[in-house]
Amino acid sequence: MRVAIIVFPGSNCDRDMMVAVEALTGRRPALIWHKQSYLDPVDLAIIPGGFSFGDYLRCGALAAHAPVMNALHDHAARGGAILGVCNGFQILLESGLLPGFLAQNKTLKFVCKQTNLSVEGNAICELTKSLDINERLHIPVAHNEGNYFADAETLDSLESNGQVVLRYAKDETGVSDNPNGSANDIAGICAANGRILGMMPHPERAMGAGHKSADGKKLLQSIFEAIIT
Amino acid sequence: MQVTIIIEKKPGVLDPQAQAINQALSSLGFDDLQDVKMGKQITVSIDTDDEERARYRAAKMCEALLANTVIETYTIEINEPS
Amino acid sequence: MQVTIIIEKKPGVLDPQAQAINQALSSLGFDDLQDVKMGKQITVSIDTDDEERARYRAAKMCEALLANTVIETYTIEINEPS
Amino acid sequence: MSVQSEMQFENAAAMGLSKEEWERVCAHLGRIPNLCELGIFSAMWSEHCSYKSSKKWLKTLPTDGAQVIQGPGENAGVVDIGDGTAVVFKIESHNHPSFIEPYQGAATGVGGILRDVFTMGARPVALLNALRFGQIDHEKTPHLVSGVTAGIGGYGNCIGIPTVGGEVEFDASYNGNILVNAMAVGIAHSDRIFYSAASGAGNPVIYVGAKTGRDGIHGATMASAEFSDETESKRPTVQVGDPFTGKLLMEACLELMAADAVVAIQDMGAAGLTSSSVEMAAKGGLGMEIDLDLVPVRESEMSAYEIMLSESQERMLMVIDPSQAEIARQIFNKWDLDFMPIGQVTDSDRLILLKEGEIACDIPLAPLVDDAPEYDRPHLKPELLHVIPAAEIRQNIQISDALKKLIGSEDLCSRRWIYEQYDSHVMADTIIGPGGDAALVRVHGTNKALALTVDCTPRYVEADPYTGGKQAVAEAYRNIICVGATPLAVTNNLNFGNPEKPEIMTQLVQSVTGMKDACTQLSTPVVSGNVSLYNETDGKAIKPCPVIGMVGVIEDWQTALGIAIPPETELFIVGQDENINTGWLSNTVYAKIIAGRIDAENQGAPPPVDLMSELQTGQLILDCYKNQLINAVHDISDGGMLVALCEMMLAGNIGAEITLPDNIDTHAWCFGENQSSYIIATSKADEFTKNAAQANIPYLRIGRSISQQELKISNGDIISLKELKQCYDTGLSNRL
Ligand SMILES: Nc1ncnc2c1ncn2[C@@H]1O[C@H](COP(=O)(O)OP(=O)(O)O)[C@@H](O)[C@H]1O
Ligand SMILES: [Mg+2]
Repeated sequence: MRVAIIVFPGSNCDRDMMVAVEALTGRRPALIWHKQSYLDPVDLAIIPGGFSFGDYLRCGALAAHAPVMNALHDHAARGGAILGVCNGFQILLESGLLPGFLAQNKTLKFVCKQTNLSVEGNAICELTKSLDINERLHIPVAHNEGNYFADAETLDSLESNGQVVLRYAKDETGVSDNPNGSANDIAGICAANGRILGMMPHPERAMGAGHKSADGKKLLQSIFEAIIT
Repeated sequence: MQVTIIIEKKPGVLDPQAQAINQALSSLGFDDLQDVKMGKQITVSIDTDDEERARYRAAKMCEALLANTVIETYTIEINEPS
Repeated sequence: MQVTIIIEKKPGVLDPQAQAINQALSSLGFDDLQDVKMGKQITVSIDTDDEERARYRAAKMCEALLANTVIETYTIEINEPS
Repeated sequence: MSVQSEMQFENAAAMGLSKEEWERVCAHLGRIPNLCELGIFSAMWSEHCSYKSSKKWLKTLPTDGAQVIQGPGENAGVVDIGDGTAVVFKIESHNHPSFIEPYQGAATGVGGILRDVFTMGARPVALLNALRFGQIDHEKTPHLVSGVTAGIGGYGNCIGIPTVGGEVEFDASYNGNILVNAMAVGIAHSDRIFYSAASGAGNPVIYVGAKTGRDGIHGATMASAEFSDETESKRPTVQVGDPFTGKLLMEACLELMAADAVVAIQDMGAAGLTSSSVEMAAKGGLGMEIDLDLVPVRESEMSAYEIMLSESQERMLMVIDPSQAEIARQIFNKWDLDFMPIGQVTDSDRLILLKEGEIACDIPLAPLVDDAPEYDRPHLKPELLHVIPAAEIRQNIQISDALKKLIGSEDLCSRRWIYEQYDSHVMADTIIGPGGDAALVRVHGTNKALALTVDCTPRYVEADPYTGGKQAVAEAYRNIICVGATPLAVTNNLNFGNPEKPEIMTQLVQSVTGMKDACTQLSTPVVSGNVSLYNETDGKAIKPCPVIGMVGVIEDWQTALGIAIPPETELFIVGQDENINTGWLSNTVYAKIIAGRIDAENQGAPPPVDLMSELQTGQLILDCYKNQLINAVHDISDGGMLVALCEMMLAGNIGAEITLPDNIDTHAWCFGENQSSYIIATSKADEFTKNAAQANIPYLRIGRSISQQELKISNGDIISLKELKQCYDTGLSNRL
């Protein structure tokens, strides 16, 4: 399995993601510096969390124009698999690889907490297809801009195409655990081809072994399984 | 030539900050106002004397980076030399 | 009456955001520009026809909430009715 | 020097120098200083840089131990944790800037302390903060709390270092002078620590990082001056933090250090280029020559004075090995940072600055550092408050109602509203984050973890500074023990009022003495620290606040316990005898919140601290850890036993029933703040009690966990967990 992690100067979850990937695949992923304009063939490219360029202007805006992004677009055009987590999700949106945008949290505050996620039953995402849809995933978030928004038309088509992959789950009383106010409680979406996944929660921080949960491991595992087969 | 670029959210696009300011202002007793809008103002000096060219360059910058044209609009004004 | 408030960093106050944008623009090939500055533009409708009053209210809002007067300055413009 | 100086004593006085200090400056130079030179002297001799009022007392602190690699005197302290690894840490205050501009003040405070840590060659792995605000209903408090919290998060979250712990208090004495102390902790190879002493005459001096602007000119002197309405309106010196550049600088420096090119390195913190150049040269016993025209600036026409005194953030000064200069330059290019040779090390013992080809400054270095003034300021015999008997303090209120009031008060309620704004998980090594006792952060890739805490109880310090100083150390110690770690060493931040007032100096002297005794007895030497004086508003001093930051280590993080009570366990108090027979209500949160004793005079004496008992009880807890006799631990501190128990229940989301003893005042027993005690939950009660008895440590079984979601007290009081949670969780959000 060949995995590449794209590293921007302000990425700060690149190492965490590298450790997580290596723990699961037994192979250390390649770290690709943003100034590099090519990407050797890989099975999965990951854009990790952090503050790529300080999150100045708009989160992910400056990163979306880094040299490495052309190569990533080519990878995507070939049907390559991509995972964007947190700032990585923001970058995927800014670069048009996924639809919509992430506004500031409705509280206007950074939020770092454990969340409860539900895996959507009708999701077309190839990368998560082995996840059990009845299961709740406990994976933490840490972001200031995770408030997913898209116009009504886009939202409708995401929903009807099954591109919504993860939602902040509702508890017994029907109240959602939504930490940021995102539309339809969206926590993660995928591209129409089911090969690009963007999500706010950090799976690399839920790997068991000292973390509060091991559900991030489950999620990453499902991605690797999907890619191998 | 100095150019001022204003970037605003398109109507209907979620703007939690504007919403919050709206609310905060009314809770501070500013209840005589409506419809707060927030935008970004970016001023740049462009190395030309040609107004057309300055406008053109500024628009390019907006398309390339400064505005996310899916959710934002931009307007460009040429500043009078002071 | 519609009022436009412009909030800018005071001269000399570091503006990391403007710096980062400047750099990004030049690495995108916009090398004919200098001196990028960032500010906020806020437009508000104030429920009055009296220009003086609108200005006064806007200034109050800036002091109370909109501007961080330690590091920012604000200017208020009355918009022509369009 | 040819430049004619216009300076007079008045100029020096405006920069905070006394008449006598002015005369000493002139004597050292053999002439009148120019503006730049005077600026340099006044900055180096400011309280902030020279510690002139506190040095005499700081010297009394224990700083040695087998574990200590580097004690005070460098950018941060360094402590060995075995296997070739060292922990590097320090705490620093940013009180005045945070009051003026809370977001930027707090953010730059975090940035500054991080630079102190990575300057030593350590990768920062954790941040903590100790905050003091005014009364929660004071008009400025919500704004200050929001701004400071956002600023701490704004910097730490962006640079990617988890903020894992801290403390927050509200008290009227901080209405006009908040305290923002930030602590940073890093990990380094114990044989690859970097120091600030320059060496090798002729070696280039390199400026790296952000450009110099007119930010915070003379911040060091400002941090050493009292506040008044006038300073607030002047607002001359706000520095803006740029965590993104901070991140680039951190990564570039760590990369450069790995490449073996650095001879000496020092961050530009307080007094910027002045203190960094002076300290590097003086520590190396050498001189330095700098051409100020080469310093990267972001504004035009900056004078020598401004360049030397600027406190622009995200800058470093280095002496490098000339043969490695090219590699160094490439690394900084990669990170898009300025890298500029601005001068060289000389063997002259002088600091020489050039500006536009002229000598702008020529001063001997030794007097700047070695002959900095040191004062033995007058202090008094402390007037200790008397103990107020429990019977006078106790109020006629149901225990359950008192408990709800206490855990819902801003003093004791959950700090979640604040710490959820901090990324506490980034780096993926946080085992225990905010909300428990000490935080626990794994040493990456190993079984070891660091236990980290900051503590102080200013209420106690005010009433009895010696005991208060001791207590801060003891409480930190207890917090480290709670997670099963061995306490190693401390850093401290001494926040006081104007030391020229004998009663303030008394607080300083007494609490440092208490700290000394505790650190000695508990074998936790002081390896770094910071002093912040003149914390006064219009002549009124803050409550004295000598904060302790303590670091401990646990060999296997998997053995660590939290405070959550597991099902089917029995509950014990273990520790001081007094806990079982009497309860200490004097100067407690109960006295403040329930009995309304707010003024120092009617708060009474704080609980005594018996260091021997602290040590022995701590040892017992660690032994129980080793033998796996306990399932949860929490120390008893502010609010007393019942508050601690309640926190343990809420963390475990579990009910408990407890039995009140009948031989003592039940309020004093529930809410007394007796020291050196813990609550433990155990499923091996017999073995636990056997161990405690053998160690001769008093213990008392107080109850057990139950399956109902409630707290049941033997007097018939019952409160649902839900109600407790509601009080606890909304205490801050309701008021801010
Ligand atoms: N209260 C204290 N106890 C022990 N050491 C202290 C104390 N205050 C300061 N120090 C030490 O004095 C040295 C200078 O500190 P400081 O001037 O605060 O550093 P910086 O220049 O990074 O701000 C540091 O090594 C610091 O650890
Ligand atoms: Mg330092």
